[in-house]
Amino acid sequence: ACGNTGGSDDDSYTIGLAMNTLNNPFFVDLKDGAEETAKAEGIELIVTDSQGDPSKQLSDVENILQRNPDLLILNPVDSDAAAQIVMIANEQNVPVITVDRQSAGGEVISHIGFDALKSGNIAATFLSDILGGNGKVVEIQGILGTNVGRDRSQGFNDHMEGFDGIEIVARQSANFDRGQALKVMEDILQANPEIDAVYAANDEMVMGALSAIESAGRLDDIIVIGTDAIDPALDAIREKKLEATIAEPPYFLGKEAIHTAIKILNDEDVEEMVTLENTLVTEENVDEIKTK
Amino acid sequence: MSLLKMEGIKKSFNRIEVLHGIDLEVKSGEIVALLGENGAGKSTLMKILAGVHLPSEGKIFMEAKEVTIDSPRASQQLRISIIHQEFNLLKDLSVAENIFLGKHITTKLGVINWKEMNEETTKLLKRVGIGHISPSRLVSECSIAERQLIEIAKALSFESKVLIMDEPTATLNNEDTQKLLSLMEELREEGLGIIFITHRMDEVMSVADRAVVMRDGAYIGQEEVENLTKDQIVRMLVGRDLTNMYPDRVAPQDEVVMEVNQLHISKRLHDISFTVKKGEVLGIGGLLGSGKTDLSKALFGLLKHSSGEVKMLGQKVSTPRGAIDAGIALVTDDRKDEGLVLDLSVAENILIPSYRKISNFGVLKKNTMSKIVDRWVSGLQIKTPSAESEVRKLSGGNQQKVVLGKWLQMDPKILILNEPTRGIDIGAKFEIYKIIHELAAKGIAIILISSEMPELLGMSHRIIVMNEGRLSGEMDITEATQEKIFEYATGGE
Amino acid sequence: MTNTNDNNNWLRVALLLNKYRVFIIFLVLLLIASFISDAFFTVNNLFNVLRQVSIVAIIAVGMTIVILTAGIDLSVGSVLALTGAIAAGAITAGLPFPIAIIICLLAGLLIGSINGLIVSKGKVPAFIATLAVMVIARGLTLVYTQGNPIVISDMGYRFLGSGRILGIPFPVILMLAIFAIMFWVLKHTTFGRNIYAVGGNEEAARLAGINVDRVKIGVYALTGFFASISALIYTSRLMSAQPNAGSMMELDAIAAVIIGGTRLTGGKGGVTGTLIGALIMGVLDNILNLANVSPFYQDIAKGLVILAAVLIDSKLAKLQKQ
Amino acid sequence: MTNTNDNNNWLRVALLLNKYRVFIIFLVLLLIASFISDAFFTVNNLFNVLRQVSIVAIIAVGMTIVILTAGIDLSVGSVLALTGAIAAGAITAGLPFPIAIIICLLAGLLIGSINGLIVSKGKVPAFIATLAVMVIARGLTLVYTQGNPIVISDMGYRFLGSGRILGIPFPVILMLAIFAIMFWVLKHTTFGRNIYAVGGNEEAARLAGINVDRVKIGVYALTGFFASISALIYTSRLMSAQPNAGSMMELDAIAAVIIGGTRLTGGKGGVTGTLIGALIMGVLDNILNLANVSPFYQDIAKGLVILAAVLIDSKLAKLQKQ
Ligand SMILES: Nc1ncnc2c1ncn2[C@@H]1O[C@H](COP(=O)(O)OP(=O)(O)OP(=O)(O)O)[C@@H](O)[C@H]1O
Ligand SMILES: Nc1ncnc2c1ncn2[C@@H]1O[C@H](COP(=O)(O)OP(=O)(O)OP(=O)(O)O)[C@@H](O)[C@H]1O
Ligand SMILES: O[C@@H]1[C@@H](O)[C@H](O)OC[C@H]1O
Ligand SMILES: [Mg+2]
Ligand SMILES: [Mg+2]
Repeated sequence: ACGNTGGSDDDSYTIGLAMNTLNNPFFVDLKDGAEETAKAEGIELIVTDSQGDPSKQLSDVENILQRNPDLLILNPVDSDAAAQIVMIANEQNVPVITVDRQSAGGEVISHIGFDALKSGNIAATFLSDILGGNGKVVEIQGILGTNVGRDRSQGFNDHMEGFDGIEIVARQSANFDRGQALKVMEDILQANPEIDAVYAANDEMVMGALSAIESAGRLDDIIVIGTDAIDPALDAIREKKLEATIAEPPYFLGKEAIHTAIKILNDEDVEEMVTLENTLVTEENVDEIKTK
Repeated sequence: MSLLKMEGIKKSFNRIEVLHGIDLEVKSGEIVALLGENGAGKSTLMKILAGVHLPSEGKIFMEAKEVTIDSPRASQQLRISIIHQEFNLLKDLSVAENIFLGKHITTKLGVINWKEMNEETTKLLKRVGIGHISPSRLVSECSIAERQLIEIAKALSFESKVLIMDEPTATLNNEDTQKLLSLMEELREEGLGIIFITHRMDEVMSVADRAVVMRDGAYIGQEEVENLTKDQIVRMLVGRDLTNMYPDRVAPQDEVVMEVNQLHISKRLHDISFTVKKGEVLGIGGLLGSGKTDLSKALFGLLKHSSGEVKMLGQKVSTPRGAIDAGIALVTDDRKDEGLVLDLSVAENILIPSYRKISNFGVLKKNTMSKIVDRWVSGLQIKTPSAESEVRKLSGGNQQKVVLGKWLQMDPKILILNEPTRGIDIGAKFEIYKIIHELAAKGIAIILISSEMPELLGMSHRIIVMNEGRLSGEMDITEATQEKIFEYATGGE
Repeated sequence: MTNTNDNNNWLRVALLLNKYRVFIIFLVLLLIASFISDAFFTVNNLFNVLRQVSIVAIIAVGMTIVILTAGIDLSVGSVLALTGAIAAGAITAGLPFPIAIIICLLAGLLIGSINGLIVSKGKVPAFIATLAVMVIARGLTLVYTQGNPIVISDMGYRFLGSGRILGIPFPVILMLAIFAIMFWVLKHTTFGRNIYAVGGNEEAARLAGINVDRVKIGVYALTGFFASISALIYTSRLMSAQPNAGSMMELDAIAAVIIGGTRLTGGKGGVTGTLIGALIMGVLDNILNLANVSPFYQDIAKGLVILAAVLIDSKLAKLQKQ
Repeated sequence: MTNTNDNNNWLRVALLLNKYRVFIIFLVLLLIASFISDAFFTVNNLFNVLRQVSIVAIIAVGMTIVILTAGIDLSVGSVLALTGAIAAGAITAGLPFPIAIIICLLAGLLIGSINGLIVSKGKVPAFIATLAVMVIARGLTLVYTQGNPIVISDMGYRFLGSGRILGIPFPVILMLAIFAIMFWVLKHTTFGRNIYAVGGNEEAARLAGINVDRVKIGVYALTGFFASISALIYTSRLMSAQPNAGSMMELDAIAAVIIGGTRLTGGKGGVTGTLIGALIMGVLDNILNLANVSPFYQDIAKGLVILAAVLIDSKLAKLQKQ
């Protein structure tokens, strides 16, 4: 990379981080992981926030590229749209790595993420085991315009379809949002006097759903599982309100992204696909789980 | 030959019938004066011809053929052209565009031909006596009287057979009215049929061929004008004789209420000084665009004083609120834009300036409110289904009465009246003159801005005249004549 | 002259019908809803709907008076988020929650007043002024929360959003009280009447000596205040402040106002309609969820029903005119 | 009388200043931007900004004419998403892309006309009508795409969004052409002038025999059409149709229009200002990124700059009046 980023120390790197959104703690943690690691490593990080809009992300990346960065970390809003974004960076010979969601095209040196299909699958397995293959289940989905939202749902349902005794009595999207989940869950509770379990595709939505379930006085009747392992969810597990969540700590995504970037810039070998481990968190292991 | 004929026209709004079966006929080359009190239904009848309202019942014939007029466009296609009582101008557009609204002159390719439009506009403006106004001037920069003349020019821009003029002279002064009347005579020569609505009997006597009278939505009668005297028409209208329109004056007191010292408003008013005494009616005259309205606004603190001052009983006034608190009330000449909140009820419009006075810690006193409203609705004989009706639905003259009522009940120390009887019928005018007279007798100072010469001469103690934003003359009523006022108004001497 | 009284009665019926047009549409919707799902017409569910609606409805009261002055306030959603974060922050900092509540409400009043100042004294179109404030308030929320929710652990605080008095959810009581008060204010106070005058014809209002700027500052300040009340309910319901709380809420609030018959150009309308407008949208959401309509189709259904409602409303209006 | 000419000249200067007030603010912003970052004032970056702006700007042209008639169109973002999905779907179905383009544009025109019909014939307030259509169109997009992006693989299609002619990005050419054409239409055609008439005083326009409904249908139809042009650029840039494309875009477009000096109540304004309004917002986004302002603070900065711009504008307007 040439030097109109112009610091005095020419050995320092400039890296762009194009974030999907910062309106969600998951991504804020991801960003924090990257920022703190970058700071420790003496790297200038240009962070943009596309507010969930793929075309804004394209603009953000174009703007970052005007600064001639050494590398681009892309946290795609959408995999397919990401392809074009990666290609633009490729055209300017800026190496690209992706985090959380993948790019469907272009030349990506490395991807760091969790497996969303697997995540949905873990949740389904947990519930089907506890329910013994019989029961009424509610699924609260994430943003259906994102592949993580869709993949988790698919992973969940692929597994559940194997059980004739399990009925999905309600399937609603709450867009990964706590407030929306509260409302959706309230209505579902009204419509269904009998509910055995709830799966929410992230912990924000779990927190909203829990509020509704608690108000309805049905905490004891319903088994709930979320995803992400954000702090409030872990607390809820300790308080025995929430049965389980799936740890996919975003902070590590950010941290790993910067480490991988440094390796690339130092011409070291990196893996094409870095899949971090997602683990089921229950009362048993809640105090051992590390999210930061 | 009968050009246009209406038969048994009825019209209801919200199931209330306001026209009870009216017949009206106009011949080619004839001027018909349509007369009646405020709210009689004149404008409503004309709006039916203009395609604004559909009649509930009745027939319309154009050159002996029955026609349906279901849109303004349909009316235009029948070669009917109308000047509505309320202006329908686009203030942010130029004079030329307003005149050619809906019928822009275009080239063969559909592109607007600005040059030709402007030229045509100038011709039309000259015809109505305001050739000095540039076609590209925005209507928002034109005075009320100028706007009225623009509306007339607009109506003339159609090649029409029937021309309807709904109170075109209400805002015009003597000179412009005379010009308009002779223009009407010209048009009659050309074979147009004209329906002319006015509340001024002199105008009827001077141009109309026939007078048709309505009252409360009903047809009362008609007569050839040559067989009538002014008093006979008044009797037909009001149902009684009106003698002595202008009450005798009571001499003003000595105490000065308002004092204006070398007031200067950037680009509009220059070096204005005068005083008004308690109980005095100070008339202000001048040609159109001479700055009378600007002066009224300046006195009320609506225009920024560049230098000089306006003092009420020794206290300086420079904002509308300050003016109101000092006891100044302003009846503006632009009732639609400045005088009324059209969507609010008659009651509320009357009460707006006094809410502060009639509330207890911001909470309104219901009884006081209804008392005030009742008093002015009946006192001014405002014709409305109820005090709760929207002002928008009142007839023009009744709207004007609401504007008056709202300020009269404020008990001002000085009342600035800008064209207060604009569009008001002769009976109500009589009442309003009486009220002005009583107020003055009670010691209230009155500034009466009027383009109606008889009104000015009949009511004022003293008259000042404006010309191009300056005071060009002052005279006591004993020495005032129409000619003298005109001379000052044109900047003579 | 004889049938003046008759006429007056007709007029009154017409006016009444005109005022309660939305109400009729609402009743029809309720009828349909109770056919669609048995779960709908239970006391429990009805309170549920009312409670859900309360957050938007309270904001919509503010929006109504702003719109009555021919203004608009796009910042309400962000103000909810920011003042909610302030409340949660104050509680987390250890302040007793009544004090936190007061701080939150004052913050709402303050931001609202800033809106009002920019619009009135700054003479900036309300749309763009409050859009800018919306963006700024959202940014401040993000900076303050660092993008993370602020969790409230003081259980006493839970009452605001989830408590009940005589079996009625507290937010519902709050909402109805605010509507009642503002209904009265609009009808019986100088401030209320001045709002209509300013919105109906600003120039005429100014000429009548009304302090137009003060009226405008007042309505925006109140709207900010109401947004912060909604923030209290919101944060209490979720026992946390969410950085992205209230996004798009301005559209819902404006929709409630307009469906309720208040005219966007000012001077005409009132809060009764707004309450019904908000309820229409709440019932719609509720019944679509109760009926478990697929989320993809919910938007379509919601849009169509709103469209149908306003089209019917406009037809009814036309019928009455004849 | 002697200095009438002088006065006229002054008047002309004042009018000119008045017209180009935003332009002056824009120039100041450019100046500041080039101080903040060296990377700003390069041909490359300027084209970059222009291209980024094109999608919103083209929509904002439509928004301008709608607002000039005193209307509003909240559905533009959803229409962009839906017509984009239609285009991508058509290509994926194997249609040659010129045909797909035509289908997409016709779809935009159709939805726009529906908006226009509801507003004019249905007499529904534009805000609520287009809000309903916005929600419906978003729902249809979700149903049609099943929430998944539709990928376009025909590489020829890439030209629309990423191609260049004589070194100038194609979307920029498209944008400038549309602005130029609409500038001319507004000034020199009956349709254009009728737009001002309808917005300035609908009643007067109707009385003058203008077919008000037709004008309204026209502006909404055109706006839908422009949204579909933006959809083409959008899908081509991302080589995929996104189900949530264009959300909140209506606010950006309206902001551009108002910053550009068009009055929200209709009848006054034009497209030149809108172009500059859109550019102001584009430059702002660009420079904040170039200067690496933390995303949390970007919102605040953006809001403050917009606020400053409109406040200065209103002060300038006042100065000129004196
Ligand atoms: N749109 C409307 N809705 C309800 N009532 C109306 C409407 N328009 C007019 N009216 C009523 O019809 C009656 C006739 O009004 P119109 O305007 O025709 O009177 P006018 O003779 O022109 O009076 P003026 O001399 O004051 O102009 C009035 O009582 C008025 O209140
Ligand atoms: N906003 C404005 N901008 C520019 N010129 C204006 C504006 N308002 C009024 N004028 C002009 O100032 C002059 C004085 O107007 P004013 O309304 O005071 O006249 P007037 O004496 O009341 O006339 P009229 O009898 O026609 O009402 C007129 O030539 C008018 O065209
Ligand atoms: O866990 C989720 C993440 O993986 C997804 O991409 O967006 C929302 C998060 O809560
Ligand atoms: Mg009349
Ligand atoms: Mg005047």
